Amino acid sequence: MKLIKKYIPLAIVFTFGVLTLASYYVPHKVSVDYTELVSQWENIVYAFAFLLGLISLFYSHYNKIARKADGWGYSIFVFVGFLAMVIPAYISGGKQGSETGITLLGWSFRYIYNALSSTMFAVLAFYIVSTAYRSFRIKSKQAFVLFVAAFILILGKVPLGQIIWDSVLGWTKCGVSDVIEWIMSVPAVAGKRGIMIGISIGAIVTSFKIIFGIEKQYLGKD
Amino acid sequence: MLKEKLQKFFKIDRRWIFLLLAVMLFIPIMKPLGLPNKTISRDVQHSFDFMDKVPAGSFVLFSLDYDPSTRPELHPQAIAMIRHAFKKNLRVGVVTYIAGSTGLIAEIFEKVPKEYSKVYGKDYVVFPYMANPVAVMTQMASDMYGIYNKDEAGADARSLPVMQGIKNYKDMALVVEITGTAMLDYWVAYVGDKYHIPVIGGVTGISQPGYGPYLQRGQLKGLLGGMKGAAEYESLVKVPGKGTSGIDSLNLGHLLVLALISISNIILLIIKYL
Amino acid sequence: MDLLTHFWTWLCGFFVITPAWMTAGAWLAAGLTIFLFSFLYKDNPFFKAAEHLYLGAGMGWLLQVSFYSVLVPKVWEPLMKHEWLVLVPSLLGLSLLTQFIPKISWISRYGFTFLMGYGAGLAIPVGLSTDFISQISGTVQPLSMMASMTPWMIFNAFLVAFGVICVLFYFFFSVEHKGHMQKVSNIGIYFLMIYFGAAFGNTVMARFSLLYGRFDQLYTFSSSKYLYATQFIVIGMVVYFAIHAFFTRGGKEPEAAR
Amino acid sequence: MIKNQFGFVLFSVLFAAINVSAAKPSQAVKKQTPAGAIPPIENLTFADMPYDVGGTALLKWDVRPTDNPDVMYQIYVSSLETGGWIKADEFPADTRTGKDIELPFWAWNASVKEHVVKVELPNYFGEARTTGPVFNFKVVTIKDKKSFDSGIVSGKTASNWFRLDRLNNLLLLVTIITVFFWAVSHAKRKGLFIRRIAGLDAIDEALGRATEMGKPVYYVPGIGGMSGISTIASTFILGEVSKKVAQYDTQIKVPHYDPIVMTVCKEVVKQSFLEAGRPDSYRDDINQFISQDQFSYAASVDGMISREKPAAIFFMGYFMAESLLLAEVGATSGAIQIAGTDQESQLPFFFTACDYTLIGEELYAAGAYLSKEPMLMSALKVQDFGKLVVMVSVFFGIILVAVGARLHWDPFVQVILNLFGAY
Repeated sequence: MKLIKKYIPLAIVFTFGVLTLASYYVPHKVSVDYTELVSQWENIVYAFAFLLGLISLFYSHYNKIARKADGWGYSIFVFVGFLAMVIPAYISGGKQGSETGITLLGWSFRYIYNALSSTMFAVLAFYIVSTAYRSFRIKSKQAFVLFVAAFILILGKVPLGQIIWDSVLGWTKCGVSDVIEWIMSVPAVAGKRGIMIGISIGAIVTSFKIIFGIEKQYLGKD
Repeated sequence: MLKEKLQKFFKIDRRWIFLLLAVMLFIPIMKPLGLPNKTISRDVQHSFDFMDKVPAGSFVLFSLDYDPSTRPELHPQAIAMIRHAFKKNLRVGVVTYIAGSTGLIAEIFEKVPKEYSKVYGKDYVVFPYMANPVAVMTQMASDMYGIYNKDEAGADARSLPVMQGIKNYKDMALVVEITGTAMLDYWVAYVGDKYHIPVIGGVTGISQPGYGPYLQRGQLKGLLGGMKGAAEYESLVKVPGKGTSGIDSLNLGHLLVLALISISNIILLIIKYL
Repeated sequence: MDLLTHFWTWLCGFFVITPAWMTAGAWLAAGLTIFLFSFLYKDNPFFKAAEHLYLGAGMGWLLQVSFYSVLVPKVWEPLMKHEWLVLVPSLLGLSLLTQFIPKISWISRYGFTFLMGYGAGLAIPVGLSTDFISQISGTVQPLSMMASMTPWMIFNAFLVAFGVICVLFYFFFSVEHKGHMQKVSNIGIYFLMIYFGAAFGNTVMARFSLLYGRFDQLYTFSSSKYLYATQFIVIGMVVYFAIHAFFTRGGKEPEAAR
Repeated sequence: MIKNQFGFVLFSVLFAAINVSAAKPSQAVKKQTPAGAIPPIENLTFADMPYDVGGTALLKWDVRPTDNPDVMYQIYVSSLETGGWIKADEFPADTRTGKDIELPFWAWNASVKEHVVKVELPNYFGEARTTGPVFNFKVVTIKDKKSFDSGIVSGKTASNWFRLDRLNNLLLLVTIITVFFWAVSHAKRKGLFIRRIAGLDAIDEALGRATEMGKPVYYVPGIGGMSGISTIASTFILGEVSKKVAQYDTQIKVPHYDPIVMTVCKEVVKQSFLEAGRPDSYRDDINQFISQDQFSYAASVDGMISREKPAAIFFMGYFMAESLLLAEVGATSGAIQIAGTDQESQLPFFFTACDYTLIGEELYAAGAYLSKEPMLMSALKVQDFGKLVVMVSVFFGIILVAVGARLHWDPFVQVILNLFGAY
């Protein structure tokens, strides 16, 4: 039992891990075909994994409605929203547009899903302002550097800011776009690169731990 | 006393900030302010000059491939360039390879042609959405009616007055591609370079820097980047529109942020040293 | 049977998108947009409704995507053509669902381990080449043009290299950051601060463009063509908040904004 | 470890030596030709493009003294025994030498003395039939509208088994694996030092505050899948945090984006409560599934935070644009916030909106720091070793390249750049 419960899964990790790793160094047709096949498989497995989430969502909101828990009425909207996407998808066969214009799915995508997601995304504009108001206070030397970098970037991105810069600092013969260019390609690159290199090493080491079965927390216990 | 007041201002209810931002961004939408736009960038000027020099009556192909997600930046670009084409009495053909853009195209032609009293079929034509852009682009090099035998409304494309004498790229003066995808690369690589037809692009602000090499080698005759590009083109065509109001909004928004962070630091200084 | 097909054609005809549908859509989109924005003022039932609707719509959209772009073309159609190999990933995928039955939930490990192994195998060489080797060469390479570089460019190239080393030192965990070590790692922090500030400032414009887009949409919906959708809904919300405030005036105000 | 580095150095020296010997001028015999006439193409050879999947052919021939921009070369290819020529390429005669093929010195002799042209056969004959059958090639020289055919060469392309150009990558990989196993097998319970990580010391403070106020703690593991490194790191931290939560007898909530991560986290939290001796306080609804759609997840978690007003919020794992959506609402509701992510694009927002932020790799180190687990600690040592390698190679690399470029030792500079090239 331990074999099929533990060792075979670990063997699967090892096999696919090593094969995928090796395919990077092997240009042969066999390796290309392997990569294509397995990435397609991964796609399919993820599609099923999605059902896991869907069932969890339905289960928890069905429970709320059944138990008449606090705010259970809102849970009905979860099912309404779900059907508002799935029924049009079925009617339109998964296509958003046809030669005559948009389909019903295109309609619900545009007026429901897209309206909601782009609004949520746009809310960020408000938060970015209030965060800036709260956090760009010069309380230390480090905060000062943070402030200056952000200030120049925000100023120099719009025409009016460029005009202001030119009228105040025009005598330096150094346009704000040049300064931005320098910040983005010199000190900011150094900062970002340092983070990236550190992360990549961490990722590599963790991947080894997964492939060699040292890291197996994701298997759950026993 | 002053200190306490300032302290209070320091912890201002952030909903006031939200309101301020909303107002700042909304005003220009209702009425473009036309705040000073520093300079016209080189690539936009080139685009304008190129279009301006196309002789009247020539055929210009617009490929409008953007969906609502990139609408704020690209829609004004498309409108400004189509206005310019109409102003110069050019014939306009529109194709698209993104399903989501059909509605946006319809929106443009509901309004813009009327301003220049242009007539559908005679001065401009809209072709239906096609999947598989590269195949269509290649086909259009020999005979565009092989694909576009009908216009969007289902009428025979060949018999439309606007299409007289137009068979393939050789008969067109210019291709304008406005997109938030990699479609501009396709137009440059598969059409512009291969069949020697000039291409002008309109892209989002984020992808703009990537097209430097194409511009440098002249594979692109000009490029509009983001809201700023649209605003600049509008000021060249002298019809302020959504691009101008958009850049106004961004101007005001950015100044608001700068003002807020400056104020909060000044208050910090006063509290600390007074 | 005949009646059923008849009904179906009638139903499909009903779902052809007409201008009336567009107007209805405008009201729906304007409503949902304003409900979500209303959260910026404070939590309210309309936001809660929109939020829950969004949960369902988001999952519905994803289901539609994974059904029509993965399960149908990559599983169902190959199976119809008797390509049995797709059964392997399908079974691995189905194994994940045993999570819901604790007794046999170990079966799901087969699916997990496949995903983990593939992901790990993919991450290693890519991490090595793009985030590791390329970043080193990106730091070193500019100086190979030494002959044609101005002193300023040379200074910049050295500055980047110096910055990278300092930032990496900040992430060095094996030594206590004291004395000179402290100084080096502090310089690293300054580079990080510049990056953070610049990245923050660089994003502001993109976010504002998005918000402008939403506002522009709302403005479009406020026209007579869409029967003044935006105005009606905004006024409705304001009235709701006013009434709500009036009736809860005596009670405690839960919103603790700062 | 030292042995390995020595091995690496040895390898580099060896390669440098090969390169030097290969870079010697080849003994091509130059024939004198009368001015104006085009000498025939010499030494035209066919080769299979090395280290690729097949389908790409290489044509090489000697550079001639008459190769200037006015002269054009055209490459023709045919799959038939006679005729059937297809024009594959055209270029000025002063371009395309061995130097233009982007391969490192240990895998390719970058000579400027011969023209080298890649012909991608699938572009003309379809993907399926290009590896295996024999193809014919010829080169046509065009000068002043006159064309001169070369002889015909033929050959077939092959699918190769090893990317020699990625040898530097592979060697680095082998080095890291060796160090990794050395470190893992020497993992000890004590004696490994790890520096203080500021954000983590705040965990106790945050949890203490939550206990005092009687409000819940939120732990947001982000929107990454289980194979993401940051998510794995996050589950470790969740283990430690929930252990403390159980000890303090506070409430914790973990809203999830990924169902697989949720099942893993359920086990982790259950185990922690057990270890803390409070299995009775464990409830199954600590971990909640929210949504697998990015912004609806954010909207919902925002709603939950603003309603329940948690005393402390942890954002640990993989985050995208929702980082600020969540952190700003958390800040407004007055929670102490501790964030950590390896998404460098989102770090600025966490950094400004949260009280403490684990930057990039600190997130990975956090699990080790909190648990003092020997296995995690030794992995951390491997990471430090990797960073040391980078720091040393950047330091020496930049000096050597600068000196080399200054003194115009071009081959030397190329060797160094190739060593750090990603192919």
